[in-house]
This record gives sequence, structure tokens and C-alpha cells, in this order.
Amino acid sequence: MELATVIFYLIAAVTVGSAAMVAFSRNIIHSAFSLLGTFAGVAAIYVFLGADFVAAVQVLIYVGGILVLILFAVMLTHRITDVRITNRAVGRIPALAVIGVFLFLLVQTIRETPWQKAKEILYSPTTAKIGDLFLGNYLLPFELASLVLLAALIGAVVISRKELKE
Amino acid sequence: MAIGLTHYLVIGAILFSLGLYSVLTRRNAISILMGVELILNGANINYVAFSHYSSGNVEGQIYAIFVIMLAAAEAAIGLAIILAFFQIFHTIDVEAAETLKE
Amino acid sequence: MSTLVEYVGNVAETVTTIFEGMAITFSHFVRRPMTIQYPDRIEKPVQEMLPLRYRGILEVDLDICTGCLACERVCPITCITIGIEMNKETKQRSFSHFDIDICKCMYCGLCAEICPTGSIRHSQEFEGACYNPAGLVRHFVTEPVPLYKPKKGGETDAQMITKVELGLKYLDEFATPEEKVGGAGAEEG
Amino acid sequence: MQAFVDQLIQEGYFPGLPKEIIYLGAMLLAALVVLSFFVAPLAGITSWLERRVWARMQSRVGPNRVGPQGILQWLADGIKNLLKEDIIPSAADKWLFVLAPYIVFVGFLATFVVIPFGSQLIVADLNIGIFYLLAVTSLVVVGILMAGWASNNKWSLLGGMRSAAQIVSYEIPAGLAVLTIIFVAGTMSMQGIIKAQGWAPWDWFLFYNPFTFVAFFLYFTAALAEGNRTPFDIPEAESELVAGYVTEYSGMRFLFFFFAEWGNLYVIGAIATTLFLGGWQVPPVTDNPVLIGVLQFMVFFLKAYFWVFVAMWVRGTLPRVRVDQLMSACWKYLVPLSFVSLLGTAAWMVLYPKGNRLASFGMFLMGVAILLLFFKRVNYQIRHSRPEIYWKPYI
Amino acid sequence: MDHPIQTDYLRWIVLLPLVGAAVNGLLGAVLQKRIGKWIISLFACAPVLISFLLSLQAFLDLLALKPDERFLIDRLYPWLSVGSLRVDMAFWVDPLSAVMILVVTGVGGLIHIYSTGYMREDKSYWRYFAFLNLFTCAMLLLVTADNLLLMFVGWEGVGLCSYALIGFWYHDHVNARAGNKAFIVNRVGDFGFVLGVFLVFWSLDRSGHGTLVFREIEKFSALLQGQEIWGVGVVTLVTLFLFVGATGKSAQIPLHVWLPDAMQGPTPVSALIHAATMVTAGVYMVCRLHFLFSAAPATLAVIAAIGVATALFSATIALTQTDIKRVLAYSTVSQLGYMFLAAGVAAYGAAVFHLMTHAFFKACLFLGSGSVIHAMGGEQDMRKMGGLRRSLPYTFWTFAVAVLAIAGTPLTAGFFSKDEILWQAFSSPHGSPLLWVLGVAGAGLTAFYMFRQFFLVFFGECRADHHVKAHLHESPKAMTLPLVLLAIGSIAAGWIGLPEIFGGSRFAEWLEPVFGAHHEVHASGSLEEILMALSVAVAAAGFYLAYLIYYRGRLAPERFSSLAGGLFYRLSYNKYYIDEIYQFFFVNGTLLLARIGAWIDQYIIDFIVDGSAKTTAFISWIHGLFDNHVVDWLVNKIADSTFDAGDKFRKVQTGNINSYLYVILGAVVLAIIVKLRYWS
Repeated sequence: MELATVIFYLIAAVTVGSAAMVAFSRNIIHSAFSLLGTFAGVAAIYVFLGADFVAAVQVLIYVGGILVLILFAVMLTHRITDVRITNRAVGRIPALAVIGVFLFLLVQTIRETPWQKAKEILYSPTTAKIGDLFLGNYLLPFELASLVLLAALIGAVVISRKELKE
Repeated sequence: MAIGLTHYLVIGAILFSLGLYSVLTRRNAISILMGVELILNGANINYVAFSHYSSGNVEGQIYAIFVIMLAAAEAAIGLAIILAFFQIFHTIDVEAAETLKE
Repeated sequence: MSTLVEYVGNVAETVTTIFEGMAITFSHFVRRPMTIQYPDRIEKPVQEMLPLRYRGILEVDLDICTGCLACERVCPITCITIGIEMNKETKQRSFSHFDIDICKCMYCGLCAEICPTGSIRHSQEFEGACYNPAGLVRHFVTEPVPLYKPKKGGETDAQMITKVELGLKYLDEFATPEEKVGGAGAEEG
Repeated sequence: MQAFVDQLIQEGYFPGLPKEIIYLGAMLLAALVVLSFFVAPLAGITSWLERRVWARMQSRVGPNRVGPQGILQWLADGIKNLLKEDIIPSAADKWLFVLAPYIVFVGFLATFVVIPFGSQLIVADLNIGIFYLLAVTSLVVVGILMAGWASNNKWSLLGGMRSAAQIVSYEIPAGLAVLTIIFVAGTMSMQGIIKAQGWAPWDWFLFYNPFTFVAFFLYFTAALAEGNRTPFDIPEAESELVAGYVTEYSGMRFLFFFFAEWGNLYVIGAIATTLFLGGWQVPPVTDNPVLIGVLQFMVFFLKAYFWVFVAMWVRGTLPRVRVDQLMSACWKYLVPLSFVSLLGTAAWMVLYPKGNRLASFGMFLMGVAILLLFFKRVNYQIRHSRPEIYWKPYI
Repeated sequence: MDHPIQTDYLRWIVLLPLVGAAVNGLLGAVLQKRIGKWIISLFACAPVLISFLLSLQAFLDLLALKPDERFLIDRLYPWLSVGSLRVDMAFWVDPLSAVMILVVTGVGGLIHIYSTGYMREDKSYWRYFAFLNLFTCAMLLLVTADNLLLMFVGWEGVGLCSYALIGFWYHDHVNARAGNKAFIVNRVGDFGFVLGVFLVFWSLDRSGHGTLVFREIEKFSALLQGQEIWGVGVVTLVTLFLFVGATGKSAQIPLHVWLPDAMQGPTPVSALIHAATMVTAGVYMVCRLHFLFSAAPATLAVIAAIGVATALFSATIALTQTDIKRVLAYSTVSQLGYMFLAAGVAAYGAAVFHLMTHAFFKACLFLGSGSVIHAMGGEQDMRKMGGLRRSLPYTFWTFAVAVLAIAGTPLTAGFFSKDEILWQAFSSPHGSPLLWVLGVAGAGLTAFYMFRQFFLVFFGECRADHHVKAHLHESPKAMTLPLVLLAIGSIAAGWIGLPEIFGGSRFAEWLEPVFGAHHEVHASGSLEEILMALSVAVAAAGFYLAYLIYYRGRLAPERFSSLAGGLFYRLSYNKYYIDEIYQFFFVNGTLLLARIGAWIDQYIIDFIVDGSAKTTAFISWIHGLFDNHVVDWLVNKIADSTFDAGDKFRKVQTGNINSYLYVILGAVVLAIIVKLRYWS
């Protein structure tokens, strides 16, 4: 087996394993910190797929931004000095059953579908291309996204602001 | 078996399912949010994998970046809502938010 | 408008004050340190460089101690314990023990101040480290020592004269600060 | 580096071993060498130097006993820490407690991949180099939060959360300041950015235009905050929080945190050097490639280390800010100012697409003038307090 | 011609006023309060003046080129790209738009300067200048636009700004209504314009060359020939639609009603709208698309007819108006009629020439009247003026020059341009002697009413009351300086367009690359001289009549006003009751319809409803018994069971994400199963 294959399986194992931790852990803090493994693993997978810029974005935004936000939220809404913070889950068995069926079907679909193949698989720097596309064909979505971010910013501020009356 | 598109798609599917499981079973709003992040990551893997193996250009990555961006916005808004929720109900159990039901 | 002026003013103030502060610290950087290096890299032993009024570990010159117990009473933390017993045979009182626990001592100097003869005083010694806390209790009496009685008409023994004079000199230096001599104390007197 | 390993394989040094294993071994070996012979001494000596510099600024002497001038103090401290008992509090979350220092350390160490010590001395010249740097440093936040929470101690937790809030906030002005340089250089590759500058000071991006000049100080300030350095060291403010998120750590794990902190200081200097100060660019004095490599390394190292010194100097000068001051400084001052510098640089690029030599010269002269003014102030301070000038660096 | 010269300063001609508008509009209130009005004036006037200088630069650049290559273009960026429609944000300057930008920025700039004096006392100084700049920007956008769509943006922009400026003193209800009126009437025209634009694009696109760029439309305009919709040629239809737009913007019959009302705005605004900018937009548009209009003789005939009718019609109204500004307003409508007359006989050069000269003297007249109003403390009724020539020397002299010019006195600008139009109306292949006769009649009327106004205002005894008389004063420098400059322009502007017999027109030469060569002159030079002499004679007659009536007082005006029992006078005085007719037909018609509806509703339907209600009440009383005992039981039972069911089903609506997700997931799983099983 090639080294690359081994590393791929290793990364896949880390990713899926920590994702499973996120889903199954009884401690919400463990869930949250396990997200780190998932995000980092996914970033590594992007590197494998030749998407260097996306990988960096993934680390920067997911790890540096979203994960920290989630951790903050967890710590602000729990009695943090208690180590054993429970993370209640209900209806595990039916959920597992449904999800199992769903996953089986998804994998089945993935295997059966004849996916289109690219002419050649390139590993080249993508940053410039992405930049060109953002300011070219995808200018409108790009601007819209900036608008969405602005709206989200304002929304977050408005929602989390303390009401003066109460 | 050489690593190919299918492998990545399967990882994406697994992440998606785990996220879905998290969303389905959790009663804790933050846990649900974490499940959603897993789902988005699963979808993103698919985007980038297709971009790499199927189309051969970077448009898929552009979509992935858009998704990441929106995920950031969603996390910010979601957590703001959760904090507001916590201030009102003093818990973040989503079952508490049933006042609209009556 | 005024907000903007204030804003720019804040920034300018930050920059200039940091600039000045950095200059000051840099000027300190090229100065000679105040620290005296201990115990080596100095010309002579530290103890010799210390002034007479240095409050080092307490010591007692039993030869001129009158056993008045003033120090024991005045000590706020009772680190001085003095034992005096009467010798049945000679009808003389003598010290059975005179212990100072320098673990407790806080170097307030009250005992040295009140001592009539200057027998208890701060030495220049400050290295008290030892392996056992018990070692920090200084025993000044190994065998009973008679109390000192000032002779009428002055001392005759040359050895005693130097001791008494040393004690009085210490008292002058330590117990009566200069201000008292020339200032308030003189007026009261 | 890969070429070198390939060459070794070609010459038959490793008979019968699969190529991947050799690569793996070479990578691990290189990492070990770099870690133990560069990063560790660097962090250690930085810790020693900081104590010396700080002491001198406070008219003290500082550690000078272990080795000549106490230069081996860090080694003594390190060995002492290694030999200490490794305590894990019983109420702590054991796994996370153990994991946290490693995450911090990984976040710190991963930055060395793209730091260009010379035109050849770089592990990997990623085309997203500086972006990668910004990304991996955000790993540290998670590690710190993890440490803070896992210690199960309110001081640790407060320190961790303060630190995380601080780092997340200050990432914005730092990123914006970096962005101005990306604008000017037109690339994110570290080598590319350096190659866009010249060896002469007026070719540096620091003097490219007034906005990059400001951006440099904004970057440095924000980077100090990101590295939890005074005056932004509230996460480990010893007068408030004992030792912040490292309160419960001891021994080796404690060492890891401080390793990362002092090493980070050098990384900050290295990034500042790369972005603003012309990196390893040297005047064309020799053709000997080895000599040039050595020269480049020296130049880069000294430039970067100068900023480490400045950070120590700042620590000796400024008092710690309050939490609210910290946040308002970031959001009210650094962020708007870095936006201004970003937009200003963009406008400058429109006005002078090829740069403006005259402006660069002018900025350089201004920099020299500021420096002269500075030394004039220093001279004034020295004369003012009539101290004994003492140019001896050792004592 | 296919490779116009790319420049990068044309954008600033348009954008600088926008910058001024932005600064004044966004920061004006603060600046005015903190710094003072002078900074507003600076931000308002400087951009326009710089634009003027840039326009001059563009003009000189054009001049340096060979006549056939006189095109400058400034492409900013691709603006729209939808289907086959590609629209660039691009500004171009050819000889025609060069004339327009010079006029707009030049006259507009003078008006800006004038306004700094006129509006000095106004509280909303900054708002006024913000809109004025925006207006200038929109007009410049309109004339420099490279394509129809961009032109439409400017077109709407001037409409919007005119609305804002006419209703500038919106505290007064009348002013706000005047703004509304201008806006709504313009909308009617704009609708036609939009239809025209759509039709152009659609029919070009049908032929495979969908474009809105003027030069390309010109290139492909041959493709439109032969296309028909509803039996009418596409070209005719397009030009008619566009002309509807032009009538709206340029105040031609029947959409002229907004213009006189627009006098409610500040006087400089009237000057800007009526002299230099907005109303000329229609003429400009027709000239710009002359190749389309030339290809549609039917439309040309319509344009010429409407033009001459408007010219005459509004001249007759102007005869009797007493408001100083209204006279000028109707004179504007009338002069615009002349321009359309010229356009209608395919003499576009003459139209543009008149447009330009008209800009000078009409601006001068308006500003002069503004100066008068300023001096009179806001009084606008000419009957209360008189003898002002001594108090207002500058105003008097400049006004005199402008009146001479508009009346067509030989050697003034108005003479040359009007004469050119009349000559073209006579001699052009599309013209006819009838048009000429009507035109000359209009010229005579123009001379009459202008001199009437002139004499009423500046000569005779002052009829103002005591109070006003004491305060009569000449306006400040900022107001007189533009007047003087404009008066000079009123004389000088004509000399660049001398008629054939005096050595030929430089102006026509200048516009030649746009409009093509001169028409073949099919009448001799001497005929032109005779006609010219005739028209001068008619104008002189008009002057003499006015002189007799209003200066000498030899003839009482009542002798004319009482003709046919005062019918003509009342018709003219009341503007032919057009507003009332519109009110009656369109506004009241709508109201009447509503009333009829209401009546039907009230008497017929209500009766039926009431009747049936009573019947029903009776029947229900009978049913009541049955109802109470049988139906109620049933209904209650059903209601109860529904309630029970709802109670049970409510549990589905848990408000819980998880349970919803279960349902969604179940559906997805089912869908995948079905897909895999049955469609793979």
C-alpha cells in the first residue's frame, strides 16, 4: 500500500472518529473539542484534493472562528466548573436505525452512480484562479455573500444585545 | 484500491449522517448547531471532491468557500440566538422553546 | 467633528507616550544596575559594607545584659524568651536561657530600642539559612551566666568598658534617631 | 530538501527500504533536528534574554549564574521542569488537560514550515504562505481554551476565555495589516513577498507608502496581543489570575506552553521581517552560494530577533491594560485604522501602480528622522537623570 | 469611426457633479451648520465648472481630429449582460454630444453660480445644491450615454430631480403638486420611451443584432426596414414611441401641461430645466436617433406638425399671461416647438443650433426674471411691475439683449437659428410652405409677447406698492455676472451658424459627421433672402404692435382682448382650458366612473341584497326550529370530533426540530429507495 493511501486512511479515520465523538459523546465539551479533529481532518482532506486555499480557509474560519464561537457559547451557557456536563440525547435507537438506513442508501447511490470523470487531475495553486472567479463570474454571489455577512453581523449584535428594559 | 472520488464521497456521506444523527437526537441547541456544522463539512467535501475529480476546475471550491462563509454567518447568528434563548429560558434545551405551540 | 478630533488625539497621545516611555526604558537599559551582586563579584564581604544601623539578625551581648526583661515584654510577637533563676549558693541571679526565635522575628527593632544598655541589637548578619527550623532558634545561654550590674563610678575592666561603650554607641545610633536629638525631643526636654 | 533525500537514495545509502519510509524518516529527522537545535534553543535563549533585558531596564541584573552570563539558565530551567512531577489535578478533564499543550505547540510549530530564513532555507514555500500562517496560528486559541477549561479552575477558565477572545479579536487587525502587504506584493507566498522587496531599506514595504508604515505598527501591536504579550497579557495576568490558563500545569506541559509563547515571539518578528522589512534580502556582495546563504540567514535572523528585543522592551515599558481597554483598543482603534491603511494602500496602488520611489525615499528619511528623534529623547533622559552610563551588556 | 478613441476623462465630466451631489447630499447638512454656506457653494459649483473645462478639453480633442473620426469614448465597465443584451457603462462624445455637454455644463455652471446668490437665504441651501448637481449629472449622463439604456437612466434621473427641484419648497402644497404633475406627465412620456427602447432592441435582436448602442443601432438600422408589427413599419412605430417620450420630456402637445406649472420651483431651477437641460432632452434624443427618424417619413410629418402646432399654440397662450415666469415658460414650449419643427423636416442641425442659442437667451431671460423677482421681493405678476430699468441696470440690459435675441432681431443668435429653422421648413424635402407660414406667424407672436413682457416690466410707471418700491435693488455680483455672460452668449452664439448666404455655417460643418451632408438646396439664394426679410418683417410687426400697446399706450389691449366677445382672450388666458380638459376627462372621468360604480352598488346591488336578506330571514325563521334540534346536534358532533382530531394531530406540530427532521429524513430515504429501485 502506498504511503499516500495510508495517510489518507489515517486522516479519514481521524475525521470520522472525531465526528463520531461529536455525535455520540455524552459531554458537550468533548463534543465541541472533537470538532477540532473533524475540522482539521477535513482541511487535510482538502489538501489531498489539491485545494490548498480552501484548506487554509477551512482552518482559519472553522477552527479559528466557528469552533471558538461554539466553545464560547458552551462555556457561557453551562455551569462550566462542573466537568461532567451532560449532553442529553433522546431517541437514540430509532435515530440510529433511520440514519443507518440512510447512510446505507447514500453509499449505495455513491457506488452505483457513474460519476463524470475530469480529463486530467491537476495539482496546481488554486488561489489565483479562485480570486479571478470571485471577481469575475461569481462577482454577484460574492457581493451578495458580503451583504449576508454584514446582515449576519448586525443580526448577531441585535439579537445578543441586552434589552435595557428588562 | 486507489483513492478515488468514491472514498471522498463516502467520507462526506458519513460526516453528513453523523451530523444528521446529532441534529436528530440532541436536545441541546449547541449540539444541534455542531451537527449542522458536520453536515456542512460533509457537503463541502463533496463539492471539493467533485471539483477535483469530476469537473477539473475550481468552481466547486468556490462553492465550498461560499458554504464556509455562510457557515460562519450561521454560527454567529445561531449562537447569538442561543445566547438570547438562554437569557430568556435559562436553559438551552430546545424542548423548552415550545411556548409558540400553545 | 469633535469626536474625530478626540479620536485622532487619542491615537496621537498613545503614539507619543509610548515613544517617550520607550525612550525612558531604553535610557535605563544603558545605566548601571542598582543591584549589588551577592555574595561574589563585590570587593569585600557584604557584612562589612553594611551600616551599623542595618537590621540584621538579633544578637545579645549577655555580658552587659541587666536582665530587665524589657525586650521580652516589648516584643510584639514574643520571639524572645528569657529565663532567670536565683543561684541558691551565690545568691546571684543568672540567666538560665535567653532564646530568640529568628523564624518569628520581624526585625521591628523595638527590643533594641528599649534596651537600657544596648546589649540586644541587630547585627549585620543576614544569612540565616539552615536545614532545620529548630536551628533558627538562637540560644545565647549555654551555661548559666550572671546578670550584669553596672558598677557605681564606672567600669574598671578594660574589656567591659569597650563592651559598654559599644552598647551605648549602638543605642545612640539606633534608638535615638537624629530628629529626636535636635528637634522635638530637645524641646520636650 | 526532497532533492537532497532523492540524491541520497540515488547514491544508495538506504538499500532495500521503500521510498516512503525514507521520506517519512527524513521528515521526522529534519523535524527533530529543527526542533531540538533551532526551535528549542531559540525559545530558551529568548526566555533568558527577556529576563536579562527586562532586568536591565529595571536597573537589575537578571540571571547570570548558570553558564557565562547565565546563558544556560534556560537549560537549567528546562531540565528542572522536565524532572518535576507531572501533576494532573484530580478534578481536571484528564484527556483534554493532556492534549491542550500539544495543540498549542502544534499551532506554534506549524508556522515554521513557511518561515523563510533564506532564499533556499525554507521548508515549503506554499503559495498561500502568509494565509497558512494566519490559519495555523488560530489553532493556538483552541489549545488555550482547552487548557483553560480542562484545568477545572476558575482562573484557568477565565484566562483561557480572555485569551481566546483576545486572539480572535486581534486576528482581525493583524489580518488586515497583512492584507495591505498582500495587496502590494500581489502574492501570498512568503518568498514572493520577500522577492518583491529589495535589500535597501527604501525598498522595504515598511517604507512603501505611509499606509504600510502605519500597517506595520498595527500588525506588530496586534501580533503582540495575539501572542499574549505585555501590555496585552491579561490572560495570564499574575496579579489577577495567578497564571491564567497555565495555573494548573506543571513540569513538561508547563514547559510546552512557555516554549510556544517565547517561540511565538520569534515567529512574530519573523513575519514582520518577511512582510515589511525585506526578509533575507542582502546586498549583492558575494557570489559564493554558501556565503550568501549564511549571510541571508544572519540578516533574517537578526532582523527578526530585533523585534523580539522590541517586544521585551515594550514589556519593560508599558503597564498591562484592562480587559475593556484591550477590547476597545482593538475594535475602536486598531480595526478602523487598519481598514484605513488597507483602503489607503489600495488607493495608492491605483495612483501609483508601480509604486512611488520618491515616496519610499521620503518615508525612509522620515523613518531615519524618527529614529534620530528617538535617540535624542534617550539622550535627554540619560542626561536628565544623570545616571552612570554603562554600555557593558554583561555584568 | 469603428475605432473611436478611448479616453479616461469623459467619465469625470459626468461623475464630478455626482460627487458634488454626494458630498452635499450626505454631508451638506453638517457642513452647512459647521462651516458655512460657502463650502456648499464650493462643492456645488466647482465640479460643474471643472466639468465644463473637461468638456472644453473634449471639444478641443475632437477638433484636433479629422471630421470623420470625431469620436471619443470612455468605457468604464460592462454594466449588464443578460442574454444577448450587452450594455456597457460607457460615455462617448461626438460633435453632437460635445455641443450638448458644453451647453449643459456652461449654462448649467452659470446657473449654479447664479443660484449661490439667489438661494443665499434659503435654509435648505445644501439640499438645493445637492439636487441641482444631481440634476446636472443626470443630464450629462443623458447626453454622453453611449447607449439607449444608459440614456434612459439619465432620462429618468432628470425627471426625478426635476420633481425634487420643482417641489423644492414642498411646504407649500401647490409646489408639491406641481412637482407631482411634472413627474406624472413625464411618466406618460417615459412609458412611450421605454416601449420604443424595448421595440428597438426586440426588433434588432430578431434580426440577430440585438444592441442598444447608438453607433451599432445606426449600423444595423437598415435591418429594421421592412419589419412590420400590426401592419405598421417597425421604424415608424419605434420612432412614434420615442417621440411620445420626447413630447413628455420636451413639453410638446399634448404633454406640455407640466412645464408651466414647473415654474413653482426656484427660478434658477426653471432656468436650468427650461433653458439648458431637461426639456432639450427630447430634442437631443430625436437628433441622436436621427437615422431612425429619417427613415420614417410618417413620424417626421407628425413631429413637424406637432412642433409647429405647439409653437403657435403656446405662443398664443403666452400673449395674455401676466405671470412673468409663465410667459417665459410658454415661450419655452413655443421655442421647443420650433426645434421639433426643425427635427420634423429632418433639419437636425438646425434643431440643435436653435437648442444651443435658445439655451443662452432663455437662461438669460429666466435668470433675469429671477433677478427681477428677487428685487421685487418675490412678486411675479407683471401687472405690478414696471419702470424697473433704472433700478436694475444690469438686469435691464441683459434682459434686453435676450429679448432681442428671442424675438429674432437680425444679427442676434435667435435670428440665425430661427431663420435656419424657417428656411429648412420651407426648403427641406420634408418641409412645405405651410409650415413656413405658420412658423413665421409664431415668430411674430413671439416678438409681440416678449416685447410686451419687456415693456411691462422695465418701462412705464412702477406699479408696485410702496413697500416693494423702497427695497428695489440690483442683485449681487454672483447673479449679475452670469447674466452678463449669458447675454454675450445670446449674441455671439449665433455667429457660429451663419446661414448659407452669409458664408455658410460652421456649426453645420461641425455637426456634419453626425447628421450627414447638407440637404440639397432646391431654392435659390435669393429666395432665402426674401423669406428672411419676410420673417424679420413679421417679427418687426410684432415688436411694433407691442411698442404701440405697451410702451406708447396708443392702442388699448382691450381692443384685442374683446375680439369675438373676449372668446380668444379667455381661451388664451386660460391656456385653452387644457388643464381643465385633462381634469375633466382624465381625472374627473375616473372619478365619474367610480361614482357610477358607487351608485350601482348602493341602489341596485344593495336592493337585491337587502331584499334577499329579508326573504332569507323569513325562511330561516322557519328553518330555525329544524336547525336548532337536528342540525345543531349534527354540527356540534362534527365540531367536537374535529376538535378531537385536531387535538390528536397537534402532536405532530411539536415545534421540535428533531421530529420535523425525522419526517424530512424519512421522505428523503423513501425518495432514494424509489430512485434506486425503480429508475436506476
